[in-house]
Formats: sequence, C-alpha cells, structure tokens
Amino acid sequence: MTIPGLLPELEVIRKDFPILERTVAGGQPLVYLDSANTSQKPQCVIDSMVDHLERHNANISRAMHALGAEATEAFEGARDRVAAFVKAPSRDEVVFTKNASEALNLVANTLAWAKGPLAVGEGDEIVITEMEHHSNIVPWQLLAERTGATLRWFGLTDDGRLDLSGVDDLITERTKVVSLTWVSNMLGTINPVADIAARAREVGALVVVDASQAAPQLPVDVVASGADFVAFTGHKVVGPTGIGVLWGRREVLEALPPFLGGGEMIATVSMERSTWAGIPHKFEAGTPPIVEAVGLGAAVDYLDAVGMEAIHAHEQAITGYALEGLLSVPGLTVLGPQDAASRGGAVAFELAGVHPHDVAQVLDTRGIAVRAGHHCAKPAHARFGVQSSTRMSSYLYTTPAEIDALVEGLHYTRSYFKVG
Amino acid sequence: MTIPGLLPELEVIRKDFPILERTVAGGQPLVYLDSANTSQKPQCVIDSMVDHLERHNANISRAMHALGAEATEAFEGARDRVAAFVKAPSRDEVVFTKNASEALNLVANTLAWAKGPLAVGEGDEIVITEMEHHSNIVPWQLLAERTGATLRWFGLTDDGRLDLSGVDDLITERTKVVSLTWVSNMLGTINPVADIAARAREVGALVVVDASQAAPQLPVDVVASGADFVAFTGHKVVGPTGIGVLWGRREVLEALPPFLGGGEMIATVSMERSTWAGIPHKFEAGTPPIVEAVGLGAAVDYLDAVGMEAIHAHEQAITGYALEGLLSVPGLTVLGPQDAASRGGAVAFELAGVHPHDVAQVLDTRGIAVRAGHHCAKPAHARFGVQSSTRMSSYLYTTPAEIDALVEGLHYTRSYFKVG
Amino acid sequence: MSAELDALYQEIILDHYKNPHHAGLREPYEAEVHHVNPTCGDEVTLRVHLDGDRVVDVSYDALGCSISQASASVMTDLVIGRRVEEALAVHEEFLALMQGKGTVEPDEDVLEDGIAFAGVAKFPARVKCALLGWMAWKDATSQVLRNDNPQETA
Amino acid sequence: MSAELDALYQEIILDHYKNPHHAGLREPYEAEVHHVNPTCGDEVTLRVHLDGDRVVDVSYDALGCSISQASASVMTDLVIGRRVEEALAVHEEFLALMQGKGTVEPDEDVLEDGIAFAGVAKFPARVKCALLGWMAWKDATSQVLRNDNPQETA
Ligand SMILES: Cc1ncc(COP(=O)(O)O)c(C=O)c1O
Ligand SMILES: Cc1ncc(COP(=O)(O)O)c(C=O)c1O
Repeated sequence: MTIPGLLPELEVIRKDFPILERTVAGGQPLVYLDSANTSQKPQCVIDSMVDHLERHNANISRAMHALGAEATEAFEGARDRVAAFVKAPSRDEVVFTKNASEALNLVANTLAWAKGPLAVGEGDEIVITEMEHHSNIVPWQLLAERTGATLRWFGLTDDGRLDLSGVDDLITERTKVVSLTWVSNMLGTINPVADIAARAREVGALVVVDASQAAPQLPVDVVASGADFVAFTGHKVVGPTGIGVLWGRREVLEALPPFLGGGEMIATVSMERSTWAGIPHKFEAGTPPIVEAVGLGAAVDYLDAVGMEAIHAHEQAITGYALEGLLSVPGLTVLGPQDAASRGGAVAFELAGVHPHDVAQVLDTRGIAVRAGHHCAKPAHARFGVQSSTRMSSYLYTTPAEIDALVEGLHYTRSYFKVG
Repeated sequence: MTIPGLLPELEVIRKDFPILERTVAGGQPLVYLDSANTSQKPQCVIDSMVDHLERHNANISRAMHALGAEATEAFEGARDRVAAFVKAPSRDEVVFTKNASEALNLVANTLAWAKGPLAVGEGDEIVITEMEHHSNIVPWQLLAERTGATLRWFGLTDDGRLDLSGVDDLITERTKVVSLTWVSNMLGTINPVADIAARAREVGALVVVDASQAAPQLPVDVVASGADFVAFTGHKVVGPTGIGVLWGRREVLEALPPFLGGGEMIATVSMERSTWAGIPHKFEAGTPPIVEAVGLGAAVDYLDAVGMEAIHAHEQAITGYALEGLLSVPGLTVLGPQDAASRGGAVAFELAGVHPHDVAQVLDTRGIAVRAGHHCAKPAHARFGVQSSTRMSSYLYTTPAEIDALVEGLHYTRSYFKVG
Repeated sequence: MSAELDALYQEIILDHYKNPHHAGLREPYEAEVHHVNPTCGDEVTLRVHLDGDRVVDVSYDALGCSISQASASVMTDLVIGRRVEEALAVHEEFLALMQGKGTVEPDEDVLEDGIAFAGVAKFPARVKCALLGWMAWKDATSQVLRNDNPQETA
Repeated sequence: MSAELDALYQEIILDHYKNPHHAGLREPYEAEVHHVNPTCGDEVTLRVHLDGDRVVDVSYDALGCSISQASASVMTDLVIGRRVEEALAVHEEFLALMQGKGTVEPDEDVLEDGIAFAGVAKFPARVKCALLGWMAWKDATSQVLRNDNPQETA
C-alpha cells in the first residue's frame, strides 16, 4: 500500500511503540484507532521516565544536592524542549499543568479573580464554539456564572465548520475572552484560529486556543496562532498522563493573579501575607509533575525528530484513505468535513441501524479499538441531532492496513446486526 | 548496629530501591536523607508503571475497548487500594489530584464558591497553624482575601509544639474551617489532630488535615483522625509525582460545588448549562493521572506489605538515633521536639557559624543529600528567629550507618569552616 | 470472536432492541426521572405509575445501545403488574447477576428474558448500559414511595 | 572531595563572608530594594546612593550563605566609586562568568576579588546565591535611573 504522504519508515516507527506488538481479543493484533483519546508511548519516553526514577529522582529547585540538581535540570530542560516544540518566545511562558483541562481552567479561574483590565464581570461576554470539548465549555460556564458575564458561542455549519457569518455580532467590544479549539476532537475540523484571533485582538479580547488535538498533529507556532494562551495535554503527544501545558503571553501571565497557592509559587510567605514568584512558577503550586515532564520532554523530542510536517502529512494521508474506506460502507455517515485536507485525524461517524456502543463492541472483538459515545462533545453531537457516534482516530503509527481492518470490521458489524 | 524498632530486613528493603545503588560525588555511595522532600521509588512501583505504559495504556472510562477496560480497571483499582490504605469508608470519597497542594487548594477553592451552610464570608474565621507548609497557608490566605473572612492561627511553643493554651479563643462559633498539618515537615512535631478536630466539630467547623508527612510514616485512619478532609501526596509515599489524594467525607464532598470543569466531571453538558457527575468524578476534570495512579496503587501496596506500624517504628528508631548523633555535634541545635517518640522523621537543625546552604554543600560532596533552606515553612522558621535550616529526613530504607555518615559529615563541615 | 459476541448479543436481546416493550411516555405517573450514562451518553426518561403497592405502569423514552434499550424493555416486562416489593426483589436479583462478573447463575423463574443478560456481566463496560433503565426505575419508584401522599405531577 | 570544595570556597570568599565589606544600611540613598532567593530563602535589603553618574555608596543588610554574603561584599568593592556605566559593565562581566557553567575565564583586571567566584559557576544551585546581591544592586540602580528627578526617599 503506497499512499503519498505516509511516513516512509512506518514499520520502523511502529517498532518504537511496544504496545503495538500486543495481541488482544484472543490473539488478534491490536488495531489502535483511539489516538485522539490518548496516544501510545514510544519506548524512548518510557525509558526516560524509568531512568529518571531509577537514577535521578529528587524534588526540584528546593533540593540542592546532586540528585536535586539533576532532577531540576531534567525538569527545567523539559520546559526548554516544550518551549521549542511550540516555538514559544520564552521558556518562562510555558506553565506545566496536570492536563489540558487544568490549563483551560487555570485561565478561566484566574480571570474570575483578576482585577483591573483583565477583570470579567456583568455585561462582559465570553465567546466559545459549539464544537468545543467539555473541558473548553464548562470552565467558561463556571466563569460566566460566577462573574455575571454572558457566555455566547459560534454555531456550526451543516458540514461541521464554524459558522463565521455572524462573527461581527459575536465578537464585539463587550467580548473579554474568545476560547476555541484549533482542531475538533469530534468533527476533525481545523479552525482558522489566526483569523478569529485577529478579530478578537481588534476588540481587545483575550484569545485562548485549545490545541489538545492540534499539538499532536500540526506544527504549532504559538505566536503565529495569534493566541494569548495555548493549551495542550501530554498524553496525546506520545507523552505520559499527569502533565499538560499552558503557554501564555508573558504580559498576560504576569498580569493574572495566582491560581493555586502553595510551595514553589511564592516569593515570600508570612502568616499575614505572601508574595508570588515570577512566571512560570507563580502558576505551579506544589511539587510539579517531574517524571512526567521528563517523559513529555522525550515525547516532543521524538515528535520533532520524526518531524511535525511529516506527521501532519501522514495524518492527512491516513485520514483521506480512511474517509474513502468509511464512505464505502453502506449506511455510514461521516460527521464533519469530508475532505482530508481541511481536517485532523479524528473521524466520527454513524452507522445506520447500529448504535455506536454496539459498533465499538463488535470491532473490539476483532482487536480494533475505537471510541463510542459523545467524546466529551455533547453539544456538537446535539447540533447534528445525534446522541453519540463512533470515532476512529489515527496517529503517526497508523497504517493503511489498520484502516482496512476497520472498514472490514464495519461491514461485518452490519451483517452481524443484520442491517442492509 | 542493632537499635530496637529497626526494620528487620533493612538490607532486603534497600535492594528494592534501585537508586540506592547509585554513587554520587565521584564514586561515593548515595546517602539519601531528603525523604521528607520526596521519597525514592521501589522497583515494583517503577515496573507497574512500565507495564501499564507498555501493555495497557488507554484513556479510561470513556474508552470501551479492551485496553480501555484494562486501563479503567487499573485506575479504579488504584482508588480501591488507596481507600484501603487510609481506611476510607468508601472508595468514592477518594479524589485523585495532582499533588497535596492541589488537594488543599481544591477544598479552599470550592469553599470560596460554596453556597449555603458551607459558604465562607465576612465575619467567618479560618484557623491554621504557624507550622504549616506554604501549601497549607497560601490557599487559606487566598480564600480569606477573596471572601472577606479572617485568617487566624495557632502559635508555637518554644519546643516546637502547637500552643493549645488559647484553643477556646481561637476555635469559636465564628470558625468555619480548621486546617492543620498532622506531622510538621520542618519541626517533625506530631500534632494531636483528633483532639483539635473534636473541638472544631463542637463549633461546627470543617477540619482539613494535611497528611503529607503523616501518610508516609504513620498508619492513617481517616475516620479516627476526626477530619472532614485528609490530603497527601503520591511522591512522598514511594509513589510517583503527578498524583495526590484528597479524602473527604461523602456529605461534604457532595455538598461542595465543583472545582475544575471539563471532561469526566459532568453528568450532561449543553451550551446553556451542565450538571455534575457524582463523587469522586465531580472533582476530577480531564484525563486523570492514570499511570501515576497505577504507580501509587503499587506504592501503597508496598508500604502495606512492609507494614505501616513497622515503618513507623523504624522511623522512630532512626530518628532517635539521629537526634542522639546530631546533638553530639558541638554548636548544633535541633529545632522542634527533642524526643523521637513525639515526632516524625524530619529533623531540622542549625549549626552555629555555618549557613545551612553551606552545610548542605559540604555534605553533598560526601554523597549525603539533605535539604537546606526554609523547607516551604517560612513562618515556622521566623517563629524561631531563623531564616533557614538544614534538614535531614529518613524513611524506611534509612540505615544507622547513613546517620553516622551524616554526623561525621557535620563534624567535617565544622572543621572545614573552622568553627570551634 | 463471533461466539464471544453471541454470548453478549443473545437473540432475546436483539429482539427486545428491535421491538422494545412498553416504550414511550404515558400518563398517569407519579414520578418521572432522567438518567444518563455519563461515559457514553445513553439517556433514559422514565415514569412510574403505582397504585398502592402495585406497579401499574412503567413508561420510558430511551436513547442508547442495544443492551441498554433491551434491558429497559425486559425490565418493564418484569415489573409491571407486580407488587413493588416483588419488583424490587427482581431488581436485586438482576443487579447481583450484572455485578457478578460472570460467576452468578441466573434464575430463569425470576428473571425470565432477563437471563439473556448473563453474558453482559463479563463485559464490565456494558454493565452500566444494562443497569441504566433499572436504576432509573428504582429511583423513580423510591421517589414515589418517599412521598407519603403521592400526587400527580403531570 | 576537599579539592572540589576548595574550588567553590576560595579563601577570598571565606574572608569576605567572615568580614563583609560595606555591610549595614546607610543614608543617604535614592532607592532601596529587597530581594529574596525563593528557593533557599536568602534575603538582601540593599540601598544605592548615586551622585550624578557616580556610585557613591551601596549599603546592604544580607541574610544568607557564604556565597551570597561574600558576593555582595565583593560587589560593593567593585561598584562603589565607579561611574554607573562602568559598574554595569562589571556586573555584565560577573553575570557572564556565573552563567558560563565553568567555561568562562575570569578577567582579574575587571573582577578583582570577584574571580574567586569562578568555581561557583560549576555549581548551578549556587549561581543564584552569587547573583543575589548583584541583581539587587542592578534593580536599585535602574530604579534611580528611571527616576528623572531622583529624590531622597528616606
Ligand atoms: C506538610 C506538607 N504539606 C504539603 C506538602 C506539599 O506537597 P506537594 O508539593 O506534593 O503538593 C508538603 C511537601 O512538600 C509537605 O511536607
Ligand atoms: C479538544 C480537546 N480539548 C481538551 C481535552 C482535554 O484533555 P485532558 O483530558 O488531557 O485534560 C481533549 C481530550 O480529552 C480534547 O480532545
């Protein structure tokens, strides 16, 4: 199978991921098509974590001994690598969180307490979109409820793109924050974040970009994105769970009040009052995810070594092939844009007559892992009048043969449930 | 060297910790006396994480395929083990956070938004102590500042215990929350949490116990502690970084508003409004620390297998031996209680004429890792008129010979700096 | 793999899925509840109508997979017409079957078509599906019972 | 290991530590700053007194380890009496030495006793200590310079 754009050394890359050698469901090879949910980890990431735990483990900053210096260097070195991965102007603008959800909540939460120009209150508006992951909806609902601000959102077109027709009504002088996803985890849509950011800038609104699905797939340049904040999560970029990233523009990070309080985020503490450390530490209370940062550093190095452009091309090639295969299944409807060029590698679909949960179950008995449900995007499902869908999602290790297995599995599913 | 109370199989236990075989500072064996800062990890914890990443990695709950089921079982299984470790009446009362700091902030933060009987506002008082870690001070300062409540605190006696003489003036009908550490990370003091909790209960105040230093060393029974909340951190109980635990009484957890918003913590989401999942999920927004929970589960299993009573006895024996050795060094003053029976295994001290940072440096060249500085307890240092101290802290793998090395190193430090 | 699937998707289940019994929302009723499975989003709106200690009607509107739909259908067959106490006992029996991880032998005399769900117990991710309708029924019924003077809420 | 220590704790450093130059807080001054090293808690309160473009006095009250104390002492020797511009150049040179990870060869003509800190650059955890006083001085000096009409704040 040769499709233009596929990673040339695909079999070599697959060898880097130990789990891909596993068999499931009674000896069948694992066909892992759930990477938008979480990605698998290459050996080098796992090894970096083991080496850290077995040889360099210590707490950071505060520890001045040899192990402490090694652990601090490993942790802060990971910050340098992540800063380079997203082309951050300064390493100090990279805040480690526990996941993307916390990164988004950090922004919403500190805005709830901000004073001065960043303060959010009655009469102010927060703009999101109907295709957001719950983690980019609920924090803003809470902010609106707690400050009296109003939550508004971009609707979607029938082909699963943002409906930009009313942008000038939506993003106005009242808008304080615009928060949107770069790539939809359900529809696959790639949004024109830089255009929307430019419009938001005109009215002086802050722009938050949820890059949870973008960072794994696209070359990310935080400055070019036009955003004030960019959030993503370690476990989707072949890194471990327990770590996420919030990049923020220095001026804004500096102007925000602290998020969580405690060790590491202080300059000085007395019983009466405390002062805060500079960024990024101001936002990193307590012992940070040290071994997770080590793993994440190795992960982004791995992705950079393969090349984000090449990974993006691979995703597009696989997605195009998958769209073709899926649409050959009778009764199957793909949600979201139908052309691979304008979308990411998550493809959600419906199969007439079979509930997604049942589709996933049949596929699972064939060793094929897909996701079924609302994918933490209930409003986007509601917009298309469906309660749930089945989603396949690829990554740099996905092969055309795996897509073939999926398509075959779907034909089998139809026959098993006697539809058509 | 036989001291009553030492773990009988100490050499076997040490073999479980790969890092203890490391040499540092030009070939000298590592003498790790910084376990109150972070503990080392046994091989079984590291292996459980590797096995998870290499064979069972998937996102949880939301994933319905074989790997998803395995990962979910591993994650929720870890919750069961942690619940058993602290004798929680129900597994649903165990919330996973990213560290102890987040656990404490979770309580302070949700109280800031609570309505009804839990609401905190002007005229209300929050009581902490002068020996708290910054992570149990700053969240309450922020809560007080944000709600208009007043922060008050227990002072300390000259021998480093809580000054309970004014307890009835301090804990009154106005008190909404009493938050205190079980074991001080600087003074080593073990506080009478159950007594204070009983007093707090009388006035209807919530009781938060910071068990970050207690959970590693003492058998913990959350119900017997009398607390409404107990917080601790994974990396100090031979588990990984990136995970902490908040145990809370069901009624209180259920009555609190959510903390962070996003995936996993919802029952249903529409653009207009959302509803929350039941506990513990209500407080676990986003992809949780999955591989970290696996590691933590293995960690508490390991501690339970050795036996928390035995570990406590070991800590006391080593601490007693250390106190004796330290006090033999001329010019050395131990901060906090001088008898091992009423303290935990962290011993902070001053060495006349040599700054703690310099003490730590000299020890480091001998392979001995201790902590120097304020140990995230600036107010406790200020109370004793010192700006910083040197701290040695032991754990279940610490040997008397390591204490001897420390004491010898301190004699050498004095001669190096020509004091005395 | 087909054998494994067949253990889960018994003919009886697929029949109930295609032709659910007692589906739709009806009046009168004394309590209505809405339950969701947050994981996959399955939803059920369910009403109960009791007359004294007798379950006169259970009506529902369910969105969900074959297992959750069929289970709701079977549930209505098993509880409608029964005394509340008996129906709750059947619920207990079904719960025990589902939580038994495949080790519990189902009693056909009690569970009737419900025995078809024995295979579901081996699929932990599907147990929640099979219990969705039952949990909603139990919740609605308790609401009515808690209410000393049941009133029409329609 | 003593050799390693000796590389860090040069005699000059220990001398300045035991007998710090220009210690204590004095008047007059145009700016006072308070800097801390959040990691270990070392603190310095520092005042500068400029006359036109000349550093007339730098006085300080420092709590900290041998390295941070000695460094503040050496710093005052190097900047007092100099033109601000020259003093800032010396600061740059010292900064370059400290951040050089041990690869920068110090220039004794410029740094005088400051060359004793060359060994510190190999101990990343101590670099912050050595820079504490210097950073405070630079901060205070910039404050005075930012102020077009410097006024006594005492
Ligand atoms: C008593 C005490 N409380 C809280 C903490 C904070 O733990 P963490 O840094 O893991 O959040 C620590 C340790 O640093 C501690 O010793
Ligand atoms: C678009 C998007 N945003 C946010 C998230 C949340 O990431 P996490 O669960 O790691 O916090 C995800 C993934 O679950 C996602 O796909």
